[in-house]
Amino acid sequence: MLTPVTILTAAGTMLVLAVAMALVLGWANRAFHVETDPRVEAAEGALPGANCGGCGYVGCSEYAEAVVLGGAAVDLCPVGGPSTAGKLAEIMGVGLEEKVPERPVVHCNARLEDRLGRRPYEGEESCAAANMVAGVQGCAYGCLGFGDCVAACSFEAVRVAEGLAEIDYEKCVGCGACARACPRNVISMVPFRHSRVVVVKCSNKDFGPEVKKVCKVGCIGCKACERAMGDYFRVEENLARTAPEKFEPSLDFGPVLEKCPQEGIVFLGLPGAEGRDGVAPGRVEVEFRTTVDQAEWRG
Amino acid sequence: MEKEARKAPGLLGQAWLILLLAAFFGSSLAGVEIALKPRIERNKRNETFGQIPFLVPGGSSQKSVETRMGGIRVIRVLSDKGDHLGWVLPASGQGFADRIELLVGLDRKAERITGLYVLDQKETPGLGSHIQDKDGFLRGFEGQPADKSLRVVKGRPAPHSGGIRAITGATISSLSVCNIVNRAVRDFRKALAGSEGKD
Amino acid sequence: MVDSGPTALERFINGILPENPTYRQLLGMCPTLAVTNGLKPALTMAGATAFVLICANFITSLIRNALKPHLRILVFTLTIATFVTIADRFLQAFMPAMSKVLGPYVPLIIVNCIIIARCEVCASKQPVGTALADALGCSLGFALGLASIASVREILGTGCLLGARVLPEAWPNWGIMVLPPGAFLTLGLLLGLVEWAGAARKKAGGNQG
Amino acid sequence: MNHLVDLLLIAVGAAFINNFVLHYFVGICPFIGVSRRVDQAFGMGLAVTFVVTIASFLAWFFTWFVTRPGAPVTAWVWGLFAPGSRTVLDLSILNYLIYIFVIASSVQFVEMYLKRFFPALFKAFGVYLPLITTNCAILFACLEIMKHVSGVRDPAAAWGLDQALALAVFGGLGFALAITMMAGIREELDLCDIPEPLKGAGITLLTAGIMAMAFMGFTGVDRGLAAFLR
Repeated sequence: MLTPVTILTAAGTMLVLAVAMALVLGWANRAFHVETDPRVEAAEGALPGANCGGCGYVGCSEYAEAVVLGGAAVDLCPVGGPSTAGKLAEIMGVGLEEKVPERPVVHCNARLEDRLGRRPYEGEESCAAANMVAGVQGCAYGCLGFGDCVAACSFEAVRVAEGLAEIDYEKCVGCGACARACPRNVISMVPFRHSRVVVVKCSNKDFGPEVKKVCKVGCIGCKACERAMGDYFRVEENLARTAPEKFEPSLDFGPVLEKCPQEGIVFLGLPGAEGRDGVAPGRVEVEFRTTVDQAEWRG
Repeated sequence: MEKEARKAPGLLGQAWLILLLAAFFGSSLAGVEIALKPRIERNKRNETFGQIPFLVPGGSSQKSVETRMGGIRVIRVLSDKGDHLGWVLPASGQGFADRIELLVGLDRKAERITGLYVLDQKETPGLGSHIQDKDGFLRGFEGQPADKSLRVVKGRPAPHSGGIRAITGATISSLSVCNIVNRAVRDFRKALAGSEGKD
Repeated sequence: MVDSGPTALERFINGILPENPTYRQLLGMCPTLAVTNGLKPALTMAGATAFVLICANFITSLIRNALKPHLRILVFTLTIATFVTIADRFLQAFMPAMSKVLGPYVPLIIVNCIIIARCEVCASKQPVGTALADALGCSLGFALGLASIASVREILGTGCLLGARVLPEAWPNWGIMVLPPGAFLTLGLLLGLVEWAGAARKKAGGNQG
Repeated sequence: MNHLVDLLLIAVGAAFINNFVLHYFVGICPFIGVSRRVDQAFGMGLAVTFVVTIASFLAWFFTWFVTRPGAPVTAWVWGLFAPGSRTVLDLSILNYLIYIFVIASSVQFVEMYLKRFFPALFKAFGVYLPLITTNCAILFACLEIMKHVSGVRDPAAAWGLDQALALAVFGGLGFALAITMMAGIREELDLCDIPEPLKGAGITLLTAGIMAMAFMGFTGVDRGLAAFLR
């Protein structure tokens, strides 16, 4: 007599509990229903979900909402790159105009041995801290080499070699974290219409003789490059600057390279990767790893 | 009409899988319960009754029976031939880290402690957990008089003098065990005296 | 949706080392820390978890088509809770000593992240064969994880393993290893070791690791 | 007075001595994963406390009225089938099923509630809210309640609703305390250089080990408190 009744009561209890919970949740589902635009979920699905902030919004859900409701540009996501921008444009039914990916460039070429007037520094191992100490390094503009940019990059694309920051363009996705992290703004985001671009790797704005006192490879503002290729180079505040958007692989930089007394001018971008000079968009494919993957917890 | 019917039980309709699973699992678990319950009961009983021969010399696990003496749960230990040899008294109290469950073996008149066994304890492993050593700490309780309360002694106590050798580094645990035994034995002796007066 | 769908063998191998639940995915931390003060309880827990994981994966992949997205978690937990109760009663009936040692951690298999993760990621999408292979792989991986931590803690804590004396008598037992803090320290260091070994292998032989 | 002392002992025990994370090892997954920033950790701690309180209330309710040996509701149902019979219908087998059912439903309810009334808080939790369901701390609290309600030999010592809620609330606060302290330490850890392989989970576990040692210092405090108050 006990067995069938126990089984029946057990099943009955669970059934009653299940019905009660289903009703409560069903009611709650209706009562607490929040009107959300289905396109926001679709947009969120299209985004990589890395919450890296490269688009300027706090996270991907924020950016998805901004795109759908706030009308933000569809191609702000540096990590997702053109493929995500395409999907977002599709969801929003908006045309996608050509967008050139930007990559960071380090405007300094001085390794440790090239820097003069370096004083011993025992403070905190971070550029932000070292930058506050007057005269920690002869040149007041150049890279300090304590790796704030390395810490900022969540894609392990920045490295400090012999005291100078270096970008690994294979891994870099262009989220701009390193540019923001550098206290001396040595790193700037430059549009890469091709796999390379020519840039002046120096940011020292003092006169020539002053520069010579503090650095062996700094730009002394002698205008040799401006005279050789006026439309691509021009010197402002004793520092040669370039116009990366005018760069064409066909341009010949031979004359400028010989005339320039310092080797300050250097090709930048993927070293000699042939056949990579096609039109910029979509060709810097990087094996994508979200910051979420690196979060310790996946349980 | 078809669309209407399906929408009506919207709430429960969606959750039919949950209801079915809940009922099915509930009943299958009840089946498991009925199948395994006797074995689990036997294990529980063995855990306590299995210790009887070690706690009261000559006591038999099968014959002894559980009774209540003045509101206290106790096991009347009978020998194989059925004559009453003594008692096994479950006792529990607060130890160093958590509760300690004990089984105290007493002789017929509850004048002498014939054995002690630790059912459950969560004392510090490696220190307090030594209260479980059969031929160490527990051996000290055998033969102790039940009328006097036991004391924890640092050195080597005289046999049957009510002194218990403390475990080095676990004085609180040893003290707790003694207090639990003292309290349980005192209450039981009072109940025994009360009922002896009666029957 | 994984279009080609990993083969059963691939899921099995993956579960053991490359995606080891304890060291690689950092899942199921609660039992890993709680029951590894001895090798015997650790293996019993691994056995119980394996039983529950295999049965739950089996049932989940059977009913995967009827699953409604928002009720998914509720169905998984119900299935897992049932099998855990069966395992718990089985332990109480046939291995009472172990059941007492493991105590509250047997029912805690219900909220063991490994099982729910496998149900969600693999079983609710793959056919029965792959799901079972994946369950087997993961439980072996979990058992490996538990056994490694439990043996370190038992040897250092009591000087012997499963009763057999490993370290010389003079070894001062590190009581801390059997206590809760020991669990954290051992797992932390072992994780570091595994990470270091993985990185070293990656640097040395390309990156199949 | 004695009852209040009992409540206080449960509260102090659950918050410090038998801290859910550092003593009983439950709730480790969020403890390692979420504790990167103090505000996020504290929010997680409060959410867990909130959910564990609801779940414990329902768990105590079902244990007391249905699955406890000799529970009123089961006795009433048994009376319908076999009036006046002496054998007791024992449904304690359903405990785990009911607890996890209650927990999953309450987390789902809290998720919908937050999404409707506190969208900012909901977005802050993101993926961590549904994963509270798989948080062992909540089920552990229900198991403790089960142990003290149906596992106790004499019914008088069984826990009432107030004791159950004391364990839930203070256990949750103990969890919040531990996770917030860990988050504070982790924020410091990000600044100092840690050997490469130990980064992330490794250093967190080592820190938690040292914290557990510190919390072991509380052992015996409740015994002293009890002796002092009683």
